[in-house]
Amino acid sequence: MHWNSFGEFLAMGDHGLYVWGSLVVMALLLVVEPMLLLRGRRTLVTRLKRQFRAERAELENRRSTPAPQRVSTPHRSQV
Amino acid sequence: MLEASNLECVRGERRLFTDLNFRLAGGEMLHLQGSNGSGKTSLLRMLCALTPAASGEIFWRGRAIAKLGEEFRSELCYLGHQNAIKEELTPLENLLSSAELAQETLAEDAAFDALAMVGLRGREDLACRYLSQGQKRRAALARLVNEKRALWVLDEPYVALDAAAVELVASLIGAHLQAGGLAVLTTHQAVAVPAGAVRELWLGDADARQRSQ
Amino acid sequence: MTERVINWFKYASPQTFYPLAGRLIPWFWALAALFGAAGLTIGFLLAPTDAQQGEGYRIIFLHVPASWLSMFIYLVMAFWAGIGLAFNIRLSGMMASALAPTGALFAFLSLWTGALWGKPMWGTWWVWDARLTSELILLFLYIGFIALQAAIDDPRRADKAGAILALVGVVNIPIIYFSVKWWNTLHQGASVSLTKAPSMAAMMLWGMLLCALGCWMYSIAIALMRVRTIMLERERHTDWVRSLLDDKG
Amino acid sequence: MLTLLRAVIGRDLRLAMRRQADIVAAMFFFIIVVSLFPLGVGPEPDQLRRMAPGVLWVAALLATMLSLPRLFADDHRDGTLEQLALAPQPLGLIVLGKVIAHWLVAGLPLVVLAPVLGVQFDLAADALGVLVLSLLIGTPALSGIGAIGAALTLGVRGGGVLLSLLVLPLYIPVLIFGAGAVDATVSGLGPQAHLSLLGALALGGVFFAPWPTAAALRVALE
Repeated sequence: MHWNSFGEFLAMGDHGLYVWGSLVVMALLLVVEPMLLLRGRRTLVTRLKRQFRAERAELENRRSTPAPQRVSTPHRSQV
Repeated sequence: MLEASNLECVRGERRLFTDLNFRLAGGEMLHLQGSNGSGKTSLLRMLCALTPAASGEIFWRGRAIAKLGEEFRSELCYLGHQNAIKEELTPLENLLSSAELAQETLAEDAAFDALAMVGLRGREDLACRYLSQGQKRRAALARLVNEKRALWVLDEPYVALDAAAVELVASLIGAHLQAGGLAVLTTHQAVAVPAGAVRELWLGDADARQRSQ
Repeated sequence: MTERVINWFKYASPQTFYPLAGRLIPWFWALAALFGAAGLTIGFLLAPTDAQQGEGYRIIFLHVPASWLSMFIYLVMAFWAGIGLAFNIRLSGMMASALAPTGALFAFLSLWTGALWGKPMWGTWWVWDARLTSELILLFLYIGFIALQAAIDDPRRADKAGAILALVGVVNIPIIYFSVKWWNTLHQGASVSLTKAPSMAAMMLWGMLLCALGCWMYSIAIALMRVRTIMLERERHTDWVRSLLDDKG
Repeated sequence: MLTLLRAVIGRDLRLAMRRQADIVAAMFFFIIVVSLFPLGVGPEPDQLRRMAPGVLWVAALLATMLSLPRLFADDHRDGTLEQLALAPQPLGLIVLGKVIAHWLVAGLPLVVLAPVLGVQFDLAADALGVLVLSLLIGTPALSGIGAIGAALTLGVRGGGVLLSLLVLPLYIPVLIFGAGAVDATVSGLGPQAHLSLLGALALGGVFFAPWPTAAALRVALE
């Protein structure tokens, strides 16, 4: 161990502000980035799930009431 | 000569068509039909190798156009939705410079005649900015008069034209087919081409076809 | 041989890569934490004081890895971009987009730590030192890449345009670095260099390497996480995404 | 090949001549930006002399940026770009023609104007000569590199701003060697090293940049 006391460690030989400023900002950003990613992913997943659920509900609804169907399926064209 | 096999077109999130096949020989014309947004223009751009197909391939003289490159392009004449007419230039300059860029020799006299044929006599030296929509389209179509390349791909060639001009363009296409050329075009107007065999291809859902027939 | 090619393409498809990435991510996080902790222990607790720069030199344990990573990530990004352009593989375009924000983050951190190092050493926050200036330009290149991709709606087109830009950038980076260095030597000579700490002890070197490894593992973990999100977003119309999310809830 | 190049250049020059207002506007932009600096930093001749190379070169970069968005945008809008892409020649060659035309229209006027503006900054005769020479060698590189950005941002939202974001960082070496050549002359060192590096950049910019530009144009046309 290089340091004699915790205070000395914090002071970093008068350069504490700069050293800890670097470390704290770097650590902060490296923690914030994955957190933002996780949040973005969660919102995307809930959005997609909601969308899929809605689509499935719509599909089942349509099956139970035989209405004029207009499902536009890609059509096989042949000449 | 022109063959498409199992073409698939995806635009954004929508699959416009799949498993599209056709074969076109010399002297034949392919008339693409379908509702708006059914992928007609996309298909034309695929045939020009501007847009890659999502899957499937297009062959020209038995070889894939993606690999042919310039060899294919030297036999292709494409007339897009937009006129490719420069507003600042006169119809004559437009015609001459488009021939020059396509590496074709077009004499000034021939260009004059072509413009006269599409009904732009007396307007050869007027900047295209001052022409009407239909006249601009005519200026663009004047390219077809002396066009010798084998494959014509025309996107809505009849749009914005009056009856006489439509007939003229149809006769140009007819002459092209008679000379053994190929044409692929889209149009909503029912126009008879005087010569050559016409094949029809419907894009989009089958309902639309029934409804419009 | 053919089998191996097929295998590779199998992992290049988003459908198979997605769960694979999910399994790998925790391991990379663990490695990142391990290497990071070891590097920081050496750098901040064990390494001796630098005779010339005092304790402030410890910033280089953060600065140098950040700079390395920012440059390295650009190279990797350009590599993926080139692969995507040449072989038309969807996954590589997604990888390039997934790497860019992390690269930009490291470029920013490199500038930030560089400025905090410069204040005690040079007496000013910012010096037009060749390395710092190149790093700033690298940050601009990252931002340009991200902005270009963000401005194009069609993801396939965004991938291709971004790939061309990344390749142009990677050709230009050495030219830019050389020109900036040339310009710098003509105008002034920096007395203390940021990376060439005089008489770098073996322990310092180890600390720096471990920190860099930690950052590297972090970047991989983050890139895999981001690429998974991009996959879900872009492939939301495919059956595999549908079955993946529909079954769960 | 040469006929095609001539055709492209001829067409673009003719179009530019029909739209002279654009050229004149870019030239006045250059003049005004350069003339603003003495008003901003004060009229001391010593300081102005020191600043002149940098100011003139930065203004030249900005003036070039002004005309870049239209390099392909007009052709894209009226469908000419599709025709160019379908021409039976490599698209890169056509791009090269357009780059040369762009330089003749947007770069060359700057070279001609530079000595007049240099006099405003009290530059000596030899420095003026090197300034003109450096712009003459360097501005083609600006057109070439700029074309890549113009093609990448074609039809993209906020294209103009994005274009500067993409292109200006890539201009930095040209700026350094261009302004450096004049600086070196002022401070008594020879400008040869700078000028030859600038020449290398210009060759690279003009002859290599058309190929990524062509690739970017094909992407934009998809």
